[in-house]
Amino acid sequence: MPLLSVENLRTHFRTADGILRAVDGVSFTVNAGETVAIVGESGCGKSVTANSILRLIPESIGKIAGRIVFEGRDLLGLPIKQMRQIRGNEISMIFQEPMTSLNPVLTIGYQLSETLRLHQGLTAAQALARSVEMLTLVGIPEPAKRVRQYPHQLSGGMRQRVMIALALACSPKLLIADEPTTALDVTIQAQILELMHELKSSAGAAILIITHDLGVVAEIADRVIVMYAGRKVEEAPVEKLFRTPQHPYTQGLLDAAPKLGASLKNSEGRLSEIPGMVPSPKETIVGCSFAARCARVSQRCREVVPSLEPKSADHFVACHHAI
Amino acid sequence: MDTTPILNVKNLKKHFSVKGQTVKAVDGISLHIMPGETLSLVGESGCGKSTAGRAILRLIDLTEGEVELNGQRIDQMSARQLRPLRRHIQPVFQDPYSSLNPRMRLRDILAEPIRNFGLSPNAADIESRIRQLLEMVRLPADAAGRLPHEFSGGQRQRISIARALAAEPSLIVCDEAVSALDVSVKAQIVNLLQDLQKELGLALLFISHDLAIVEHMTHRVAVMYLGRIVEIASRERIFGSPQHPYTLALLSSVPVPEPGRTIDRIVLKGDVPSPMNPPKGCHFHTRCPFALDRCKTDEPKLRSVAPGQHVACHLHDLPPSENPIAQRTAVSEVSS
Amino acid sequence: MSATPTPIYSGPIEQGDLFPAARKSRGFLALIRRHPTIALGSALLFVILILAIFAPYLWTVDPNALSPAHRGRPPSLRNWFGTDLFGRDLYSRVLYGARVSLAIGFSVAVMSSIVGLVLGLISGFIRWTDAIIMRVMDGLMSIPPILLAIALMALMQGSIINVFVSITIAEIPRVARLVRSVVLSLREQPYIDGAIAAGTTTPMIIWRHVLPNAIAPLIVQATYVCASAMILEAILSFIGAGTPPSLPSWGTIMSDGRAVWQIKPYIILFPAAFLSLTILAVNLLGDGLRDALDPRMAKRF
Amino acid sequence: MRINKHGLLAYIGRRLASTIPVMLIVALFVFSLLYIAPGDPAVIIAGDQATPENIEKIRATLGLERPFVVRFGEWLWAVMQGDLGTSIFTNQPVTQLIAQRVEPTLSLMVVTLLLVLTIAVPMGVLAAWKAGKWVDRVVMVVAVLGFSVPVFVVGYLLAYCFSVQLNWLPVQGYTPLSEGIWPWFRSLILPSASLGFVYMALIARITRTAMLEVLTQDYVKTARSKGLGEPKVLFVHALKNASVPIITVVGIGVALLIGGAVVTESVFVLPGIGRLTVDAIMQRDYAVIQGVVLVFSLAYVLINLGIDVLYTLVDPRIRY
Repeated sequence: MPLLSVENLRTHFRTADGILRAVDGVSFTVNAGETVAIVGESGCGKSVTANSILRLIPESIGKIAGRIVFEGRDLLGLPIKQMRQIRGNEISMIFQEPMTSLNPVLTIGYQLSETLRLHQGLTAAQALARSVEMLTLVGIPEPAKRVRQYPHQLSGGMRQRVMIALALACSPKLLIADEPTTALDVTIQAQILELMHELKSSAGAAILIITHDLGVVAEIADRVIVMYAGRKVEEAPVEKLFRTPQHPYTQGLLDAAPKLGASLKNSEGRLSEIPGMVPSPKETIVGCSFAARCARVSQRCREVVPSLEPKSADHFVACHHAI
Repeated sequence: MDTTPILNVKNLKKHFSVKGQTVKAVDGISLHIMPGETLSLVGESGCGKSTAGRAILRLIDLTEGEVELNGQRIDQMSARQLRPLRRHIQPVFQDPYSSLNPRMRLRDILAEPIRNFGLSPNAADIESRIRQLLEMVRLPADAAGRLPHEFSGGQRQRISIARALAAEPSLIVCDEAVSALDVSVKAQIVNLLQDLQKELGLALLFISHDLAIVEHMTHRVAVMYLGRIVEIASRERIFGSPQHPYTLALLSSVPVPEPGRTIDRIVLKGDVPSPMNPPKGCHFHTRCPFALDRCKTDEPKLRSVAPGQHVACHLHDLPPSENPIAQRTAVSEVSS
Repeated sequence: MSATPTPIYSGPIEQGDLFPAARKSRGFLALIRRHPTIALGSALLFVILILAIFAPYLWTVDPNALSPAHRGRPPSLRNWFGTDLFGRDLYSRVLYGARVSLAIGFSVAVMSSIVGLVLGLISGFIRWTDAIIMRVMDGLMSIPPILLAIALMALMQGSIINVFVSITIAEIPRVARLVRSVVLSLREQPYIDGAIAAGTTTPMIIWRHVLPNAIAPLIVQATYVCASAMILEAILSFIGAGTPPSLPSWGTIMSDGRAVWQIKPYIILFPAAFLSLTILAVNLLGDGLRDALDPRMAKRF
Repeated sequence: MRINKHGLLAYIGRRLASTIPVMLIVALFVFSLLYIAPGDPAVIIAGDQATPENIEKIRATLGLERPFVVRFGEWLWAVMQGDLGTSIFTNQPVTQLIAQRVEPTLSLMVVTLLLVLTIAVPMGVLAAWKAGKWVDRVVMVVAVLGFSVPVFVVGYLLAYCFSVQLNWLPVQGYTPLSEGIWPWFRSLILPSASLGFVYMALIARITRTAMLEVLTQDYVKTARSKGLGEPKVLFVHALKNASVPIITVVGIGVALLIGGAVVTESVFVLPGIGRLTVDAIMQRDYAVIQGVVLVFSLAYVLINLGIDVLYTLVDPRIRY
């Protein structure tokens, strides 16, 4: 039984000029202790998927349908009170922008202890002491001083460490990391990735990481889900996905990014392009959403949505003409 | 081969004053670009690479230093003197959304430099030139009558490139020009830039933090850290045999999309210090894994360590057997 | 951790939208549906404008004609809104009063926008003038607008021109500040840098790149200035520092009825209602324009 | 934020110093108006009922033959010593006239401010939270009405309903605080309600706007992702961040209160500074008007200075 099972997730938004189908029929699972990555370009629905799991979609403009089963409970059917007991406690989240995801007018210590007091019933003093421990764990120097400081007194990398401490404070079973290193400089990204590696082995939480960076995926994920235009197009263990991608989009994505060191191996040349651009999520797409950009396209692709088929026990592809 | 550089920058400094403190955003950099050549300026945010680009474009005044465009000093010129010369050096910026005036049609955006520099004698000529420009950046001819908001990010970046080309420049400054784009679109724009460079013999100053793209695009690379160039060399030397510990760390930090490969990574400790109060001596000594005592006091000067490779690092005063950099193999050759 | 084969959801993929499709409507109906406040505001304003322009033909009498025999009469068939203490017909006075309010509102909005725009552009583009202009604007802004207008009116004859001048002076600083801040933020836009690099001269940059992008917030501000000017005019006239008694304005009519408001409330009621409705119309228009023109307010999804 | 009393004092000192040029411009403006305006300054000062000798006397004291700067300097020097001139009508010093009238005006403004803040801020928060729902619509309609119905219209409407028709509250007049808090407060309920209507609209609207902006911020999502309940998200995490624009507008809106007080005091016959102003206009008593404008402007500038200091308390990023 997987820890998290997302079934047929659809998240749509109402906009002034039509319905935006950000996520349109996505299913996947996350097992305990496993690291799963969702990759895709902007607008593919990967972040909305992550936010849908914790029901962080504003109800006034967005609707979520499908089933999100976490340890046997369907989160979408849960009363909001019980949902809040899960948020930050059993499932927690890290966001992309460390500069804006901490509250600028509250101290680091307050923001950390708030979670601990809420979910673990600690007193203010206990929570503060635990906060200092958490900051030490994520490698923040002088934690006792830092708890009294405000976010603007910390650098971006430090803030992302605080976010990680915040997410891990209640020892969650699932950690959702939405582009955790995208906003960081490459040397700071290396630090955060190193930290996540350490925590992955020590904390034992399952991680669902959302990213557009294939390098990050290769480094941290066990299993990868590729999304395109609101749909899942491929899923495979990380090595299989990189060695033998089966969806033309995955293949295109892997080839489009230049690799560091390529010039030395004389393996460089023109970058392979994926022609055209991502379709607007406001369009109604009949058939495969990648059809308009795909070199292997056939008439069938334009008419029938390809279903996700197992190509082997752990490799799934949604393509009529898989590679 | 032509031996006059298109751009020659000597000891460029740009200091800002923020709340009574001086921020040395760019603190004495020198570089040159030959016709048809690509020089990349790389570094992390706040290293001063964008400020350097803006100063070279004379979008901001420089504090000190010389900028020579086609052998002519432009750093002291008045706005009026400079205006006709701006034709030779054109920018392409990062953000495809704010780079284009939302209220101007494409035709007017492209006609502006053509008219300003008097590059076409009459309206019909301008119209055909606009059509030609759109074709060059692979946009449909009917795009001319449309407004920027009707285009996607990648297309807007094509428009920005077309606007730059409209001035018939010899040098384009690309300030993170492809950084905001998605992978698949990024490849399109990178290819376009390379094609245009070949076709028109353009020189590029390619400012970027994306090392893989830089490696793909460039002839030479200058690595900046806290307002200074710490290493400048040909692409082969920078990516094959980097000689500054910062370059080494930077390259080793890039996650490589090959699962299972372990990287001999140098994870730098701490953060980039504030440019308001940079460390004394070598700016990098606070994070350098190999720092010597003298790094804390003496500022290292750029010097040649190999043909076409200049490095500002005291480690190269050590005998090769004691130099930890020389002991390391290039990052790209390390794989399991 | 090895990737174990995961039981994957194998039920039918459900399709269909979670929201009903938006109804498409075209033309006039679409405008009303998208911007109901603009539609309502301009409709109201249009009616009042018609009343003001065609006041002489809408069954009115001379608004200043005294009729001592009919002093302080409540509304009747003869005098729809009643008469004031001098026996003047309130219906006629109220309709003619619309002219004063609208004239002041529009002319102040236009004039203070023009002057504010020029001042804002100068201080946004010519660095050394910035400190001087903005200090003066700060000084003017630290005098509450009503007091500023009162002080000016105390020195001048009560005439509609002087009311216009006083209120315009009181409103200019806000417009100038707005324009300056818009100019400063526009100057940071990369497309301005692009235009500089394209050899565009500063006057052309202002004309082509700054003005067209500053016009939207300026129009919104102008509607608010218009509403505020109408209120200021009414207040000035109400406290006796505004238009001369011979010129019926809603403020002076109410001022006339002040002493007897407890027993003859209708003297104040009708001009008050018209005044409030007019300002409401302008405010609705302003709010609607702001929502329609301000890209930041546009919903992201 | 460093808790640094010395730093805060220095900051207040610096801000105080920076208001000096602004106040100078106000003073210069108020003083020179007399000379810029068309007409003979002596005639303006003397008022409508002046005799020719009166005008001559005033012309002599004005010393029009001396340079403008000298006259301004002398006037400014007197003002700084608290001498705002003498009322032509009552022959009393303007300073004294104003001092006698401070209590009703100050009472009115303080009561209004407190009433408005307790109502408008929760209204705005609620509207932002329920954006697009009917609560929000109601708040927005009330707000646009507040901006549209002039203060004296509200005043007469309220007075007619609650005093004339229902007879619940005094129609007019002011009861000093010395006669008891309840009678004092009773006499201020209707004036405050009418004066506060537009102010409430202003504060409710800026609160809504600021909260809407803050509620889209990442840290609000973080707060929700931690499992916090909505009251905590709204009032601890969001409102504190929205408070800088709100208190800015509270400060700017004081100009509305001051202007509105002039009118409200006329409607409800409160013997305050506003009433003094209106009387002065009737009597063309320019010295009084000059004094009132100066005093109110100084108060306004000082209030906004206080607001600047308040920023540093609610937002640790604003350093002094």
